[in-house]
Amino acid sequence: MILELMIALSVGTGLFGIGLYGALSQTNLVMIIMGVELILAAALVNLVAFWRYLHPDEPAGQMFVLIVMAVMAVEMAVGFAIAIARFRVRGSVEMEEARELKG
Amino acid sequence: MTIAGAHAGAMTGLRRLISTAMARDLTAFVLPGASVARSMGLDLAGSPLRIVGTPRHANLLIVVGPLPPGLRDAAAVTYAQMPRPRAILALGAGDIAPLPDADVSAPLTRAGLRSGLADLRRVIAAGAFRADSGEFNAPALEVRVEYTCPMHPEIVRDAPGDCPKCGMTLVPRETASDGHGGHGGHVMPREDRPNPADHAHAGHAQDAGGSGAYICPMHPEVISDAPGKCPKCGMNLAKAEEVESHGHGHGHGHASHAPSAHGDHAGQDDKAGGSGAYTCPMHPEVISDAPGKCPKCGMNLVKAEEVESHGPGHGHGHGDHGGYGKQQDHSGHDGHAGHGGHSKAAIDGIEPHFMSMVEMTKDQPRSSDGLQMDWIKVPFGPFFPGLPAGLRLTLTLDGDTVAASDATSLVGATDLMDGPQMRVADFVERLATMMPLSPVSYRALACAAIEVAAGVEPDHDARRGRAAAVERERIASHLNWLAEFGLQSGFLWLAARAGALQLAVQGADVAGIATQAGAIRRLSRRVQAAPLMRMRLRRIARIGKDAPASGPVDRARGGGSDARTGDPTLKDLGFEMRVRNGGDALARLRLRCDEIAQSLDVIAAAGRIAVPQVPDVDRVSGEGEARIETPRGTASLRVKLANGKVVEADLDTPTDVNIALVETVTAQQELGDALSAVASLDLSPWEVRG
Amino acid sequence: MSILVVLLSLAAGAYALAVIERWAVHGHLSLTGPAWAALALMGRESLLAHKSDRLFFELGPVLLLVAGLMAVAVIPLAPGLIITDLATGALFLNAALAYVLVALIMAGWGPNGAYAMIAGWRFLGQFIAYAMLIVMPITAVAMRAESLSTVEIVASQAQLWNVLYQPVGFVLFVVAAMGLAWLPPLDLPDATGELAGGVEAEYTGVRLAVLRLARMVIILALAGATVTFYLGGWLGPWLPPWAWSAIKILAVAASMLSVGRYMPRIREARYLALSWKLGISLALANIFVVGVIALVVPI
Amino acid sequence: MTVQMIFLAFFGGAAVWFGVVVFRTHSMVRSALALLFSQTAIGAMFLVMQAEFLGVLQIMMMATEMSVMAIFMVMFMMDPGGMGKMDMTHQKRLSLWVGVIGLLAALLLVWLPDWGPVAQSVPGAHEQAADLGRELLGRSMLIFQSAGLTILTAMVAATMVAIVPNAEQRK
Repeated sequence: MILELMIALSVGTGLFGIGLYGALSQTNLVMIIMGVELILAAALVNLVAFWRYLHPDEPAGQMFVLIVMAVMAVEMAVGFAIAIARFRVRGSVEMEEARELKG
Repeated sequence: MTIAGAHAGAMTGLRRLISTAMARDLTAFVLPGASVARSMGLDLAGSPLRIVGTPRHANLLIVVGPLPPGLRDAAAVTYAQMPRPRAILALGAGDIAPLPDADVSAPLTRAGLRSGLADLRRVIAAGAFRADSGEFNAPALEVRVEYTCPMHPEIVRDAPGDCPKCGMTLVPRETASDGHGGHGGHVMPREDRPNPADHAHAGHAQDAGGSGAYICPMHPEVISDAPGKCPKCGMNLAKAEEVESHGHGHGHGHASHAPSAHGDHAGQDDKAGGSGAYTCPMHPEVISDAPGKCPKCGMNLVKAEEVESHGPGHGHGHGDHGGYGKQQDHSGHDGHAGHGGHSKAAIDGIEPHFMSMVEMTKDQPRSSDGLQMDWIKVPFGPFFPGLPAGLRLTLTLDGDTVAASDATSLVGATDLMDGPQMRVADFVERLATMMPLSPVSYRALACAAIEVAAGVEPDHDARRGRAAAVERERIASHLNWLAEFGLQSGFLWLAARAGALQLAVQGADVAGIATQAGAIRRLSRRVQAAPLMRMRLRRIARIGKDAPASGPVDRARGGGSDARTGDPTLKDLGFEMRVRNGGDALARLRLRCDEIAQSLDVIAAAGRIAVPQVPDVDRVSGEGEARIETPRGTASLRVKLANGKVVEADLDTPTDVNIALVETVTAQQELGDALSAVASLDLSPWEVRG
Repeated sequence: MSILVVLLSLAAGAYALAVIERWAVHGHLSLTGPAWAALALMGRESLLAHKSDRLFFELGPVLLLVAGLMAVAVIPLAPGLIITDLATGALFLNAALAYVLVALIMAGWGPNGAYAMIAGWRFLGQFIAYAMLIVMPITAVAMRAESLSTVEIVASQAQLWNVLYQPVGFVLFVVAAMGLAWLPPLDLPDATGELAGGVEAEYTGVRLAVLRLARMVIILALAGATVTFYLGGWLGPWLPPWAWSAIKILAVAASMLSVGRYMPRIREARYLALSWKLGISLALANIFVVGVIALVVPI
Repeated sequence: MTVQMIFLAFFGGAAVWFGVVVFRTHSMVRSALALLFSQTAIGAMFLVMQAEFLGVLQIMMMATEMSVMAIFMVMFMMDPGGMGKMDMTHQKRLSLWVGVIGLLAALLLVWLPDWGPVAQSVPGAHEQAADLGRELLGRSMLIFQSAGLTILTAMVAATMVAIVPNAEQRK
């Protein structure tokens, strides 16, 4: 039983690692958003795992998952809005070209 | 005995069953089109077969009537797209090369169609499969694989490898042996062939080298007479001419691809590119010599080159995935190919291999909403369901909005005369057969012109009968248009009903038409009352008062061009011109319905229908002109007779006028709207002269 | 056992729909037609476009079929006659149908043809606009049934069918369902006159057969959903429950298929605007009204 | 070694593998859909962990979300088809290290501590849904509402940012 918890948490960890790598290594805003999505997905897995194996009788855990899903949606919406706006002005969403953001 | 396009494989028991199934389930793709077949009197919808919109879903290719030379290549491509087993049924078609010989040939009559289909069933059931089925080859299909860089299309190699400029793997691309062959109405990889006209830009931009000041590609205001880095962005300074060359590339990109949408824009940019004026990033039309604010949006004006360097555009890639279109991206891109290499490699803090998207896309034209999706060139026609058969419409799509369009006829522009001089009868025949969609009108036109030239006057009854015949053809033609429009807009009931009525009307006598009149009137009422019809057509394809237009297209915008108004015969048949206001596709639909009703009345009043007879002119000489209102508009013919023979003829057709409207009615329209706009013009590619 | 029964009736229903669609599109009614057509497709060449995304090209139709079957799994044909009665059945139906979008994007992108690609992205816009109008009416239905289980939703309509209880939701749901199954006049992804078959344009032979079958299953699933949520599922006098389900589902599917024959295709821009501006606000109003009724006069 | 464990491991593996594919494939549509399938596998994990509502919700939401992602990829990438295998990454070594270190640290956190007693049974699906509803509209109403408001604000703000700055452009 504890092993299943471990499996779930390890999966979460793996996703987190991949997401981190992606978010850092990609040059394109949309790809970076994908990385962030993976990180959030990792959070989701862990939350559900904790709810299931530690506090199954506590609905607050599930509620928390819902909130994270909402955050994912928001993150995507805002990210894409920024992408469109930036593309409109600069003709690219390549981070390499976001020099003014580099300070 | 097997069919030419048999599927590979021996004829086993199961295959036998499948072959019978194929014989029973004929799915046909019609060349040149169902509308032509109808106007030739063939009832395809009533036959035991299903007409499909794409050759991919067809197992039978029906060739109706002689195949015009201009359509041969496209026909071959279409045939090549059909999955085997595929059969060809030729109805009254003589030589159909490069298509393989027809599996079944039959005369161009309803009986011929019936017997032909019956034979075809037998043939397919017997020989749908063959152990050794050969490949089908035609000049239009010959392709040569070459390798090109997705980012640098001017790099073209015969062998795979990496791009010398950016190091990307070269992707294979198939090109035609000829520059661009006949597009079947359907995108298929064979047609992923570059358009030579667009690649012409590459050289143009590159030879712009030479010596001069050094400018930052990003910040044109940074000018130095020695090479170095830009203090603002750290990019290597580039030769001024190279920066200028963006302007060239840009201008070309516009001129060749988006004249309707971006023509003015292009002009501005070229001017700005030269003089280095200030302009508003949002309003390219705003040009000022001094920095300041944009009168429209209050933004700070920027250097013109900067606008260009920030021009949006992307997805070279999709073109490379798709392989079709993207030419303007490339041609624009070629503009800075000359220095693309080094300016990339040297931006601070960026790995050498990084490929700047701004660099890649700076020269692409802006789309109307400032957000440019992939620009892809998509061929529609010459066999596209719902578009006039024989018309090739090439739309440059920005997302699914039409950025530019080009309509050309593949069947028109045949010579009126087949020799220095023709016998009168032959001339009339030739003209009538040249226009399969409205033969009677042109026959009448030819007769009238010759009569004027010869100075003979047809008697009263002949004139009434002739007028009635033309009106009958008008009814049939408008019904044909309704059927095509129904097909195009998915209004399938309309397509079926109007098609059936057209077949019933054309060739019918006065009594026959009288029996159909009720049904026709009901149809036209029901069409105009159909749900979603207003939403579909209102404010689509608006045509202003000033644009030259002919026939229903003109009368639907309140115009008054109608050759019938002056005609005394029609006057005492109770004709008066019908006019609608609005000038949009809906007005055209309604006007055509009105004209159908009007024509029904005229025919009833005339009481007799007589297909115009060739006047017997004895060796007279003279010159004469006649105008007649064909279903699509006013056509006028000038003939010159020399002792009984036609020696000179000159024809003006309505489609010549109306086809010029395609550009305006499709500009910046959503794809569906653009197509129904083109359909609403009721063009006849056969009428397009030189 | 019940799984087998459901699948068999599904097959029968799909065939019936094929007959009806054949009439709606080509105007001749033949009972054996679809069988011959299917056989003929089996024997035809399966062309694969050059430079296509092979994986997506192959996967698209299959995924479409799977999505349809998943959706069917939670539709009760009679008490006990359901593949799986999930506690979140109504939501699961949405989840399954959501993959129709994924499948069409694959099928559009895969074959590397302009028509198919435009069709796929068109469907993206269409779907995102109309998925809302699937979910929100279902919310109102679930509110009345106080459960997401499809069986209980049917049971909750014993006194009064939802079509009378929340007619607005019914209309919205049917329109959205037709959009989801790209039925004319909402058939933007395979508009014959605009895209020459769209997503189907590049498919031939067996793949095409699978695609057509999958579409029939989707239509059946949506008709079944309409019946389950609004037309009282298996409820009805005299006849046995399964008969009622069959009659209702086939009737709904047939009317969905044939209505498009009598009107032109809707304009894309207008269609999307209708959903975002009118549809969603109506759906919200519907939820509100249903909530009030449920609180004030519990039926 | 229970059945549940096997399924969990299977879907977990799928999720991770698709996650890797996201950044390894060159075709942008593929990468977006790989992310989708990764998320779907996670939803399946939820189902295995008997969180039915959440699982179905995850599977449903991600389908549309990632499809939108796909079209944005096509719009904003130079080479969505991935025909020319161009490299879209930077600071590769750094990010690789950061990723690995983060992974190892998290793994340590997962494996070292004692998670205490593990619950054997969970409430049924109906019960869960009902409890969740009461939770959302009861104790954590405020949080839920604020989340809703956040989404609304994000929607409005995103639209404001994304639309064409002025009407003339539309013409």
